[in-house]
Amino acid sequence: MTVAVLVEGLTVEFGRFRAIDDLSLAIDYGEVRAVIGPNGAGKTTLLDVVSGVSRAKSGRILFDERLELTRRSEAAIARSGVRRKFQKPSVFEALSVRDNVEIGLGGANDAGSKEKVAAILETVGLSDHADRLASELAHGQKQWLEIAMVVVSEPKVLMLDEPVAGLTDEETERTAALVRRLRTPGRAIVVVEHDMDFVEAIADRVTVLHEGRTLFEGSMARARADARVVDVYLGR
Amino acid sequence: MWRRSLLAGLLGAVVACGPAAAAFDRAAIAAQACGGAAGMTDAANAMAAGLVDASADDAKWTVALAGAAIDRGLKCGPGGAMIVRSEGAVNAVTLSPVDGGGGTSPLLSLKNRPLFETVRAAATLRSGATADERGAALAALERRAGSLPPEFFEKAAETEADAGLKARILGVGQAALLNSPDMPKRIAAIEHIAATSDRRALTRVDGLKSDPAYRTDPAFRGAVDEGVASIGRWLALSNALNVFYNGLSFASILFMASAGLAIIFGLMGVINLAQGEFIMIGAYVAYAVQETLRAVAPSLIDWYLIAAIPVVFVVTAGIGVAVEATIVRRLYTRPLMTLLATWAVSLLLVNLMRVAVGTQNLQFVTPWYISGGRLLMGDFIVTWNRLFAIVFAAVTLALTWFVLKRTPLGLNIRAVTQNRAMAGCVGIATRRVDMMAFGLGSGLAGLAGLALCPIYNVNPQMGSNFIVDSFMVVVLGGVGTLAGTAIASLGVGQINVLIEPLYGAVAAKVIVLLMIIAFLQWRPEGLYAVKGRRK
Amino acid sequence: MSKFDRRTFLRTTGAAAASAILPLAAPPLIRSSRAAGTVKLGCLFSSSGTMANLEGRMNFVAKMAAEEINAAGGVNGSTIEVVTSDPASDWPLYAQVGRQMLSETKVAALFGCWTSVSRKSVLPVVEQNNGLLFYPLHFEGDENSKNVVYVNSPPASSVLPAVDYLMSPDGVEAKRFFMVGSDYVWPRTINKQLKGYWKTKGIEESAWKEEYVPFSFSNFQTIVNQIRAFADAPGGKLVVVLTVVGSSIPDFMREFANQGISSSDVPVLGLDMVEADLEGLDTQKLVGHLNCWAYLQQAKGEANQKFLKSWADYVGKTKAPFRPDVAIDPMVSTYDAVHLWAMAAKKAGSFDVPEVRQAFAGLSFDCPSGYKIGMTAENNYVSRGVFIGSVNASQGFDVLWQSEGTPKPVPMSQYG
Amino acid sequence: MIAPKKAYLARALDDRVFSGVAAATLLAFAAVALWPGLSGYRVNIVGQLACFALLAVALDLIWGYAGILSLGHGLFFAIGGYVAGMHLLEQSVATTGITPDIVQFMGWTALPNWWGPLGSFSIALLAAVAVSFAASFAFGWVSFRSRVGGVYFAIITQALVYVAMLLMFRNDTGFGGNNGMTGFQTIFGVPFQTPGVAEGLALASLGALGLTLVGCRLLMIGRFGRLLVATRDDETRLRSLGYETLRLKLAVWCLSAVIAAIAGLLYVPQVGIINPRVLSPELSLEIAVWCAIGGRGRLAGAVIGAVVVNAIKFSLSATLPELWPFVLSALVILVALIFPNGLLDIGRWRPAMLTRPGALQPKDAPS
Repeated sequence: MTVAVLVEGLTVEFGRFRAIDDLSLAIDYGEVRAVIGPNGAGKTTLLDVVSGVSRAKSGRILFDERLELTRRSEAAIARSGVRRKFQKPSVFEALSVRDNVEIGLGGANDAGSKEKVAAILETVGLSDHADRLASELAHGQKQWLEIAMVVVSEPKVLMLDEPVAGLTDEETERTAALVRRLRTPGRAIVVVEHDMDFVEAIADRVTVLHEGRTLFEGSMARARADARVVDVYLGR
Repeated sequence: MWRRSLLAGLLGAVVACGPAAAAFDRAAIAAQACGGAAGMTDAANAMAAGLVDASADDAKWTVALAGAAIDRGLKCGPGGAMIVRSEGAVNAVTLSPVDGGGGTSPLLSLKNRPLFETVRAAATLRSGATADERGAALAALERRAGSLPPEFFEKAAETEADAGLKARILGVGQAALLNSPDMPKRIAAIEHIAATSDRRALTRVDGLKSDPAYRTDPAFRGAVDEGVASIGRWLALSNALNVFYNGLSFASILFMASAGLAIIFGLMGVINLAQGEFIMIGAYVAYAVQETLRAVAPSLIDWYLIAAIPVVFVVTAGIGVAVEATIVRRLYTRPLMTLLATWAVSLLLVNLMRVAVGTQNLQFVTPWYISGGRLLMGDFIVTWNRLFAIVFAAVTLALTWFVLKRTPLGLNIRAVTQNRAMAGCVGIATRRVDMMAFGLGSGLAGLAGLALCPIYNVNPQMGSNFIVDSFMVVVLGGVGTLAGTAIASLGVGQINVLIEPLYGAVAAKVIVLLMIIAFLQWRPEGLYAVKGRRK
Repeated sequence: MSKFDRRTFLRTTGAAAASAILPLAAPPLIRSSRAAGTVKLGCLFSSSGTMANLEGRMNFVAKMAAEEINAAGGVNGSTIEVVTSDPASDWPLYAQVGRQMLSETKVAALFGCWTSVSRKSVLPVVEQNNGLLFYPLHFEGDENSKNVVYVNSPPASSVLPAVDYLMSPDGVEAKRFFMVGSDYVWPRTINKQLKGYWKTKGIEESAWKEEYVPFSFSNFQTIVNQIRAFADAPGGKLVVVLTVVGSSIPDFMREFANQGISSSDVPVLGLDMVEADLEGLDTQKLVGHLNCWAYLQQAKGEANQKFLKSWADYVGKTKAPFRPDVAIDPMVSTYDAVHLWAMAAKKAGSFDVPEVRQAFAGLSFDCPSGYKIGMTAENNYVSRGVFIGSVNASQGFDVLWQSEGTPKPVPMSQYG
Repeated sequence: MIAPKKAYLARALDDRVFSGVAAATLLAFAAVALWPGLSGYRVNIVGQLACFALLAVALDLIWGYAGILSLGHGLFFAIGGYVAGMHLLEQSVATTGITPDIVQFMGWTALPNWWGPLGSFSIALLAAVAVSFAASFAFGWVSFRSRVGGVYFAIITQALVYVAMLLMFRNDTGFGGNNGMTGFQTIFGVPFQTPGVAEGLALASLGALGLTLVGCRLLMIGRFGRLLVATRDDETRLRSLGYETLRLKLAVWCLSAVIAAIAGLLYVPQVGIINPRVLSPELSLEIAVWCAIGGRGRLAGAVIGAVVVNAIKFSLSATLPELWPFVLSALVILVALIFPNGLLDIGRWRPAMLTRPGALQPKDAPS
């Protein structure tokens, strides 16, 4: 089985601040990987670099073992099948829910597109709201809408940045169920999250970042037992 | 050359009077002075010739008569020439009081004005009460030494008591001997002239290359060549200094106009198009302070520029706070709307001022400390009004830097600039900081207006001249850095002044703006930028 | 798109439709009430924008002249009503307002424009509507429209005499010239004609320099540096011919004085410089610099005393935001223009443009300048006297020289 | 395939404000064409207003829909205007033989040779479109590629138009300097005084406005319009969904520039002068003001704003000139504080909102 995302010797700097420091990482198809760690550990920066929003100083990122991502534009990366949900819910507020998802589908306006949109709206539970403006949705619904927007194009790599931040317990559970449903053998899912129960519910493996480096990699249960992880992150 | 033609005329007058030239005929001179333009020329020439051997008393009289002619205090009535003074009219010959009624005041023609100015200065040199007075007169004569009889300076030096001044008089006298038949004196004159090293000196010495002596006399040629080379070197330096000074002066104006903007834009990302009008209001407040001083303490009126500093700051900062609280505050989430709203504010302020005060330029007193300038070296002149602006800008830069770096307000401003949300989380009242910063920025704009009143016209429209330039400076410097703004001002000022003599003022401005636009395409964050994660 | 209920729909659609056809259907914005007994004159002078300080006062002068004429019984049994406007120093707006005044307000004549460019923009409008524009500024000449009355002087009868004076032994025997102007048609044309004139006098091209600056340019440091350097170069006496306009004039003069150059070193002939430009300057250091106009406030004669008093009274009465004690040439030209029009209309016994124009020939008027100004059948130019003024210490101009009579105006320049 | 198209057109007229404005444009068109009692002056005013409305529509495309505020649209308007000026001069000289003023004060002997082809209207139209397209493409490509946006883009475009103004003010630049071009004698060989010329120009402007309105509306309710709105709301999001927003922005930017140029092309024959004043930053800013007052992002708002503001301006500058700047600034502040979606919000306004400013939240507040 091929590796979905392979990060090698990645370094990202903002001025003098080194956000990611010589990081290496491999994410397989079919797995849900959680990336956790304290604030400033470089989690969101990692997603930024993979999705092309930020540029790496050195190192490389291989998608599907064939595409080098660090030099590509955000749009090119997205079109190749790597999609990402932002930390702050980013939906197009002046457009309807349906329009939002349709835009997520990309240029393909083929016969099946209407059905695809309907299906994904059903999956995230927004079918009843399809014709409302996105700005009228509640916070949790916006999170799901954004997930629908990135998922509708059936990406091979799906990155979710804090998908349950600010959600109620009930909404968090629904989101966890949603993520589990999105998991397919041909897709890698990367989740950045602080909610450890949520992580435990969905993640196959976790990677703990600290000061831009990997501190730990393995199952959630082992992470909870790891002294260093407890020290820098979980213990607090 | 006009000076030489004057000289020729004067020499002619001297020759006509003969070497004796002793008789200083006041009555004749006064009569000539009332004889129309030609008569006035004769009067001036007669006085210049007579001053060589004139008594101190005659010299004093000459000062009075020439001064009266220059200041239009000379009056020609049926009873002859009179000098009108504030305390009453006197007979121009006897200086005894007369009835000043009737008659006309002749106006000096363009040609006669320099003659009378020279005569007055020469007479003052002979009769001035203090060494300072005589020194000033000598300085005025330096440029026109050639238009006086050569012996004048020797005589003046003889009677001069002050040793330093005496040497200077002799020096000026030597320079006047450039065309003397006596070769050593000519060479000495060349050396003396070369010591001034301005362009006029170059013209004079360089002109000697066509003198027959240049081909025949090696010593003379050597002196001329050496003089031309030496002047050329100093001239190049003084020109460079001029360019630098002009650039610095322009930069100081740019900096003053954009410093407030840099703070407001950097902190809030708000484009304040009314910034130019705060500058205008600052100047108007300075005017109000001047008028108040005129009414309350006329003796202090020269100091209105200093007295106005706190008033201007407080008033413009107050208006800024008011604008922030009523308009800008409600639009923080919509920066482009703020832009339009502040434009409307600027329109409103201009027109309020127009209706309330009128469109005419305000009349400012020009205190002695910002009036005129000083030739420092060669052609390098330092004008006091611009030096005032430069110093003012430097002090403003230092104080603003201090406020931003060393005071709690500055700390808060910097915190909010860097991360508004985080600053809010740690308990900084961001809205209050915004208001204070907007006030600070507006106050700085007001101070810019104050610094500009000795340089530019003050009228309701004045603010609009600065807006594009100052935005470009702020963006070029990098938003949110005062140092960036200062350096961008310096760069823009100097480049502008460098290009201007080559392609003209318009092209210079166009080129500089295009350079900035191109630079920003390449580096949108400006020279100095606070980098961070995007989005 | 936002949702609207039916009521809102009706209201907004109605408003939209109304605003679109408002200019069509609404009653005339300016009622062209041609009530018997009034005749309207239109003013095209800006009271906002860069020209406001200079042009603004003309509106008041025109009204003042109209009041004088009305007090003396009006014209042809009608009283004059002066309609003012604000073209906001925006040249196309002059054309717009001019068109409106001619075709909607039905004014009998227009008075206005300061800069040449505003005149050029109104010119097609008055020609197409066969109107009459009285233009009160001295200008670059080379124009001769039957729809414009050139109340002030073309260069041949104002600038050239002044330059002649400077070049003569009575003046300073000027040999070299530094021309500084605003970058537009008036300075460029004047300088072109001057250069042509100097060539006929055998002056070499190396004896002059030309610099142009944008409108409302203020930073004259470098240019004054250049003038100092040029003045000190060999070749004879230098004078500066200054054709910058508006706020650039005081800015230039201030920098000139601050760099220590006096009129006895390098005299400046400020062709557009008026008393209003000296407001706010320390003129002690500017004494002796020159301007040239067809009127100076110091002009002798009763007509001037009367004019100055009327202006002071008028400002006092109307609280006009201008100085009561300053009168400039274009004010007098505007004043003359209104009187000339009234005389022509009276002579023609009509307000119709062709008849009024016919009546111009042979008119003469006692101008406040002390000259009897007049018009001939040859063209629409007015012959006027010429003054050279010299800046005095009290922000005014003394009369340094004035012409013997009123030279015949030459519309088309023969130089360049 | 005909049925869906019809539905599409119906959707375009779905918005009632828009259909109101379209109807008003049609009404004005009919009035100018059929109502003989209309004075030439008023016809001219209507024609000018239509040009301003067209200009406002152009700005609304990029500001209202794509969220990019240009404070330099006067540049494109001027490109059209100057091309029209050159066309009219060439063509006037060809028909009447009268030497225009510009030749004399520029010190030429005849109009420059390279203006010659512009004497043909189709070439002039092509030139206006091509130059405005090339200029906007070059500037847009560089700016959008380096991701200059928001207030930066606004002030850089302002500086750009200011630079253009300074350049055109120079006589040496070769387009008449401060005077610009005036004294057009004929249009299509017909003298300007001829009855019907003013009507024809006004009809052309109204026609252009109507067609542009409907065309842009169709474009904006379609996929392209939705993507533009998405760009405005969250450009990074859109990019991360695989869209090259550079192309989107560049397309609408160039379209907007070309429409502005056409507005300028139609405007100049109606006012009879083109000079660098149209390049003043104030005019470009005023275009944004029209859009803001009418309400952004709905095309109809731009038309209403342009017409209302300019109608007030025209009437006040001849009757109560002192009042105009105060009215304008009050309007802008009112709109900024109380009606963020423009005057079209008046119907939704309630007195209670005075104490809760911002209750009429803009539907497109950028984050």
